[in-house]
Amino acid sequence: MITLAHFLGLGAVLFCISVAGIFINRKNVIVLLMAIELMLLAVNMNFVAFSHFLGDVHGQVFVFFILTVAAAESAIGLAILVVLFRNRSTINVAELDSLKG
Amino acid sequence: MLSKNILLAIALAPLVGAAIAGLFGRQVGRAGAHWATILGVAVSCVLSVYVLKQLAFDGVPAFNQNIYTFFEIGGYSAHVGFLVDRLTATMMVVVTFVSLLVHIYTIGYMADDPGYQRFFSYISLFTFSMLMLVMSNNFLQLFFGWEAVGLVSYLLIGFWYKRPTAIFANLKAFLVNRVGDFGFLLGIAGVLYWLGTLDYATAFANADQLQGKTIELFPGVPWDAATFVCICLFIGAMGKSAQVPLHVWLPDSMEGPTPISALIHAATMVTAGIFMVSRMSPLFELSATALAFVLFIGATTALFMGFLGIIQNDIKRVVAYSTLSQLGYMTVALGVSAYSVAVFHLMTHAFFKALLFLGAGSVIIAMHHEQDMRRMGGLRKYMPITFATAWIGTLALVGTPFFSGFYSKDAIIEAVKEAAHHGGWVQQYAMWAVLLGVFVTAFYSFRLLYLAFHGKERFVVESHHDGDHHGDAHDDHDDAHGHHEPGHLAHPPHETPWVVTLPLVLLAIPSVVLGWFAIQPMLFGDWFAGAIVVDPARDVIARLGAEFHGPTAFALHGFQTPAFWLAFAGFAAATVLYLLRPDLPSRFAAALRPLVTMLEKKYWFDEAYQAVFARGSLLLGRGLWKGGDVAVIDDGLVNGSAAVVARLAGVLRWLQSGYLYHYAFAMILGLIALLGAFLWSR
Amino acid sequence: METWPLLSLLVWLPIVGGIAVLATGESRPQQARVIGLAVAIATFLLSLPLYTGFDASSAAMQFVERHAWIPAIGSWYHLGADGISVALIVLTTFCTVLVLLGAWQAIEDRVHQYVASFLVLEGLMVGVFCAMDALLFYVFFEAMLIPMFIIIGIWGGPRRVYATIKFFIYTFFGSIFMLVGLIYLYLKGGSWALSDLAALPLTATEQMWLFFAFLLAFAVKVPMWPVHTWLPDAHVEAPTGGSVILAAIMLKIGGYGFLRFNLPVTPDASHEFAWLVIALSLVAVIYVGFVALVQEDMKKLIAYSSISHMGFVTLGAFISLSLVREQGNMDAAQLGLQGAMVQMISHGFVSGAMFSCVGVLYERMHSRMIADYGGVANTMPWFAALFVLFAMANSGLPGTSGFVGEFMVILASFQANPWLAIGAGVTLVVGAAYTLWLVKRVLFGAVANDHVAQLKDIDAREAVVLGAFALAVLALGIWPAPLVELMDASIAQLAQQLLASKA
Amino acid sequence: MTTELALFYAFAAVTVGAALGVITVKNTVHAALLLVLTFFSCACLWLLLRAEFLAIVLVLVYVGAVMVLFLFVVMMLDIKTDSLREGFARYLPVAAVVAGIMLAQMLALIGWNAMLQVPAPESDGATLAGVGNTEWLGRALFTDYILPFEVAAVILTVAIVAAIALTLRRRPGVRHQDPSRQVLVRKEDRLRVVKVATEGKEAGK
Repeated sequence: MITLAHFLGLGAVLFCISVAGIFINRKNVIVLLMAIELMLLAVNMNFVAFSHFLGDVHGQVFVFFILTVAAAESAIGLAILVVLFRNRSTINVAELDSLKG
Repeated sequence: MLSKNILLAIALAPLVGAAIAGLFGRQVGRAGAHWATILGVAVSCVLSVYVLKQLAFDGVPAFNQNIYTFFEIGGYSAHVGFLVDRLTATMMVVVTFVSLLVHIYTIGYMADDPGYQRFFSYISLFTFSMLMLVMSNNFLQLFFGWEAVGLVSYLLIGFWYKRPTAIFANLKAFLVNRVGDFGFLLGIAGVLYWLGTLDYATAFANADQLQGKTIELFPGVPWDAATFVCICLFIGAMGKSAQVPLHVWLPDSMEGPTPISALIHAATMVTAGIFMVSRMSPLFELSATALAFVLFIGATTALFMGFLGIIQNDIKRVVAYSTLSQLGYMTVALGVSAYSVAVFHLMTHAFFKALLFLGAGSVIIAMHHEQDMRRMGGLRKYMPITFATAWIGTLALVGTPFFSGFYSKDAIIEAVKEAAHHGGWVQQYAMWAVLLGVFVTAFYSFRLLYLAFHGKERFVVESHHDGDHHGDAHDDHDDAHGHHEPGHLAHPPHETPWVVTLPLVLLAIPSVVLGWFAIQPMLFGDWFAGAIVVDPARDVIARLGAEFHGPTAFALHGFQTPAFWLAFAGFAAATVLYLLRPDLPSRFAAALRPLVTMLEKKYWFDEAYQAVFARGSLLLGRGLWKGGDVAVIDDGLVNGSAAVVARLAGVLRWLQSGYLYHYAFAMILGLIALLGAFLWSR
Repeated sequence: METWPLLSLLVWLPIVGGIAVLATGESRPQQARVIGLAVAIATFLLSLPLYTGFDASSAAMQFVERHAWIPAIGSWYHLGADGISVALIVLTTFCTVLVLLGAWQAIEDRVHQYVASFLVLEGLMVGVFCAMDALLFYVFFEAMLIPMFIIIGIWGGPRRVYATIKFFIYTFFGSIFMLVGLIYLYLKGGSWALSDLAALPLTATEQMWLFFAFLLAFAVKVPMWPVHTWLPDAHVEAPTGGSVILAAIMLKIGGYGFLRFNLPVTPDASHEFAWLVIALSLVAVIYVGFVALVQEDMKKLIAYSSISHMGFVTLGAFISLSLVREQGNMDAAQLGLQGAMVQMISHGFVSGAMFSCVGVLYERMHSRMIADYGGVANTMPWFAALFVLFAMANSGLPGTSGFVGEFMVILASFQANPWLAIGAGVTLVVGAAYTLWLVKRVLFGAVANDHVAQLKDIDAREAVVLGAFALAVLALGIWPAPLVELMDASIAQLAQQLLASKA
Repeated sequence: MTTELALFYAFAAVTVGAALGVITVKNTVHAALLLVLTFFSCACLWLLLRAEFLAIVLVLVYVGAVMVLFLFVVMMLDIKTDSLREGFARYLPVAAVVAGIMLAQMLALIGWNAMLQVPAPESDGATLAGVGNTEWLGRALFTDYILPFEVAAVILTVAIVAAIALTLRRRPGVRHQDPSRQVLVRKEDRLRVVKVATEGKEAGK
């Protein structure tokens, strides 16, 4: 029998993997962005699972919006990244500290 | 009934004159300024005489009426109003008369001074202030006049504001007076507290309420309310009338032009304290302690300030110390409840001391603003009128029988003797002080006369200049006339113009005759009835009155008193030392070096005040500022708390590293904590 | 006239005028000055009916306007004036005119903004004095900081940033506690109206907390020792006009606050802690007096003298409590309160005039250091005459306004405790010492240097400014009765309020 | 074990494995490709949950657009991965511990055992409504959520504009066409009529 717990557990595992990813890839912005996508995926997973098991459409509606916003976010994030690389020739987070007082 | 309008005119006419001369001085010119002010004071003077005549001879009752309300709060009210009885009217006549003569004299004295209009404006303003003081019917206006004369005195001492000594002296005068006023104000506050009013008439009528009241400034030490109030009020008088130890400003005030030395620092303002105490006699009579205090201060001033006159070389300073000493006499009279005698001496002193000052001023004009008596001598042949009037003034001052000064001074001495019969050590001390003071007075007065008018000429007239220099220890004044070498004159001295000599002559007349006419009504008549109240138990004047058989008999009796012989001894000593054997004084001085030093240093009052009060308060101020305000409050509390915030912010800023992973880490930690909290709460 | 919303006009006319001046732009300074002055004069003229139309026999609020403002929290746009307010409002409008006239040439850049700041400030200060709603009061009270912050921060001296931030933080620090107190009162009583707050019963503990909250706010403003150190810095750095307004009016808001909040809202706590305020007042009078003595900067000296003089205001206000409560001496209490008020008005004139005088010198010499002057009387006789007059008023000479308030307070404090009068009386000597020593070093003596030798005496414009101050100083000193009568009923009512315990 | 459960475990294993790969592999391109795999398997899982529309959208939008974009960027930029991986080994234990704790907490919160008892519904909302998943979702989107939907559209537009605006740059010295200038060109700009004096026959003589 497949249950809600399976999906929620999977979501939790995905979320934790992405957290670990943020930790170990602290310098690489691209991987960081990917980890964030993973995180969103984990959340979406939960939404979809709840939507299915509770018979409620709102969960899926939310996933739809999250996908939209995530797409926009990664587009802009990558655009910033490109500009950044163009100006600084690096995407190493440790070196991006010119705003620090 | 006295007319309110006349009284208003008396007070305001000098004010109008002052305003014209002061505000429109440039427009009206020099002549306009002196005419406007002289006219104003003349109006005042004539009307004052008229008022006095009405009060004295027409039996008009005293005037006591409010002009307008100053403020009215709850049950308290303060007004501006006039109380004119014979005491006031006497003062008004003295003030306006001397003031008028000084105005006229000033035309000659200040003739070539650039601040001519300003000077006239000031002395008229002074006359107004003094009139407000004496005509007041309440404590508020008294205080107004009190401080206003102080202000004008301040302005006039510093009239030559380019002289460092003058602007030092005027600041000193104002501040020392302020110390007195501090006490005075407390006295007024006490009057309001215990008597509930600022009005003289009501306060005096309720004066009994002071009895039995006490004040505990220090727990367990109750002071009699009347004593407290009277001593506080008298502290005010000590400031204004230059009594020890608040006398230090008066000698320095000689930095001002001579006319104001005569008007303010001899005849009128400095006697305001005497007038005030006389006016407050209903209060002072309630406290024997306060009177003893007054007597002690007065006696000390009378004797010890007289000593200082002996060694002064500046002609004006001699007269100034003489004034201090005479003010001490008046205070002594107050201290033995002989208020009428004090006012009597005040009046005669106003005339002869103004005369002496103006005479000294006349000499100074003739000597081209040289004030050192060591560079004078033999002036009698150059300026006979000044010489004659100076002799008259001196004779009056030392108390030669039949001169006005004799009547008033001898009355004081007699009164003190009478009081000493029954009194304690203070009265005894006072008696010896005033008797010894007579000798001292005579000595320095004749010394002045001899040094200035008799003997050899100790100045050099430039035209037959022989290069002979005198000792130059004297600190010279850098006034407008100081372009000659000291002791050298461009022209021989000559008699001063009539505007100068006329006031001398006019002052000499009352200096001679006034005492003879006035002693009977003022001391033993009912001249001051209603104005001065004396407790019958210590009414020395009444006891003297029993032995009084007319002014002539009084004067003849004067020849037999020790006072006369002491004065004669003073005269004789001065004659020997300064006329016959001018070489002796320096030898005496050498022999008595420590004593002379003490006198030259004026008992070190100035040094002590300078060190303790002037330097002390500067040190205190600097300490409080740098130590309190800057170090503790600003650096410690204000900037300190700012620094703490900055440091805290520095710590917090370390948290805000700017690294994404730090934030992510913090977020995740938060998340773990949140999840933990959820778990824990289940 | 009755139907006109006079108070609203007085608040908003200058503010709107200020915005209009702002619109003239940078390039036409003369136009900005003329419009600004015209608005200020119009406001002053408008404030005169406030005095003439005021019924001095009544202690009730007059010229009342009341409109819903923020209904959700029960706050009203509620204006009204009693005698105390009227006196202070007229002082405000009067001083603003003179300030604008005085700064005619002193300010050269961003004139329109400068003029606008002063007009807006004027409106806000009038608002403080006539707000009858605590929240409205608070809004005006805080908003007032902004123009002053700008004035010091932009047109100030070299250390203006330090000074202006110190000024702002100090005042703001105090007033947030007041806001907390006001919110507490609102939550408890459900009304922001000052009259309701005064009638609200409060326990002793509540009163104590509220008292200290208000004390902090107003003590900073007055300013009382030891929260006074912002004032010398602010004065030294502020442009002349800023100093004048700061000393003449803004300090009065502290005293006004004491009379409006501390005394009526927390009478029992005020009584209990009166000793504290009185002690601090005496410290202000004596300690600060000595500090003033050693200042080398003219403005700093006058600033310290302001603190010293404002000590009389707090002294007069707080001795009234023990007089009323312990001795039942209503007359003396009124004397003290009146003294405090008269001292405030008088100090407005005197300190305004003193700062204007320093401004006159500063415009010519660009120095505030006493040591740079000497013998100014030689070259500027008329200025010297006026300066001496103001100095005398500052040292409390009878016949000038400076005397009246001090006299009343000293008389009243003697009745509370003679030691208080002795302490306060020290100012007679110390106050005269620092003021006249200043006069001596600046005005008198021989011409000190070439700069002094080239000084020009005051021109007609400056003569008008200083002359107006001089007239006010003399008028109040010679005949204070109209002012006293104006405030009499309000003060009497305040004294009554003090009598009734609220706990 | 039902087929569904077997499928779930299979896809879940792929998802988790691919996700672990994403965060650990050295090469960023590989990471992106592994992320694609994660998304794919996720989409399959969503199909199990009968969220057909979202599953397809996930593949289309993410795999088709976003991940391609990622790959573009990764390949376009000349990234030196060495410096970017410093501290990888050092932080691995920390990451493992933190992630482990969090996972344990989450699972505890989910209530693993209790949740296992919740059976899947007989039929989901779409079936109950008698429509397909897409229509079910569409109805909700275009009725209750019309406004957020429009806003989402605007956000996407803004994102497009912003991305272009950020990355657009004009390099000096690069030849390019300006269509608007081309369109606006006028005859006078290109053509100049010059009067030339005619050659007279006389002149030739």
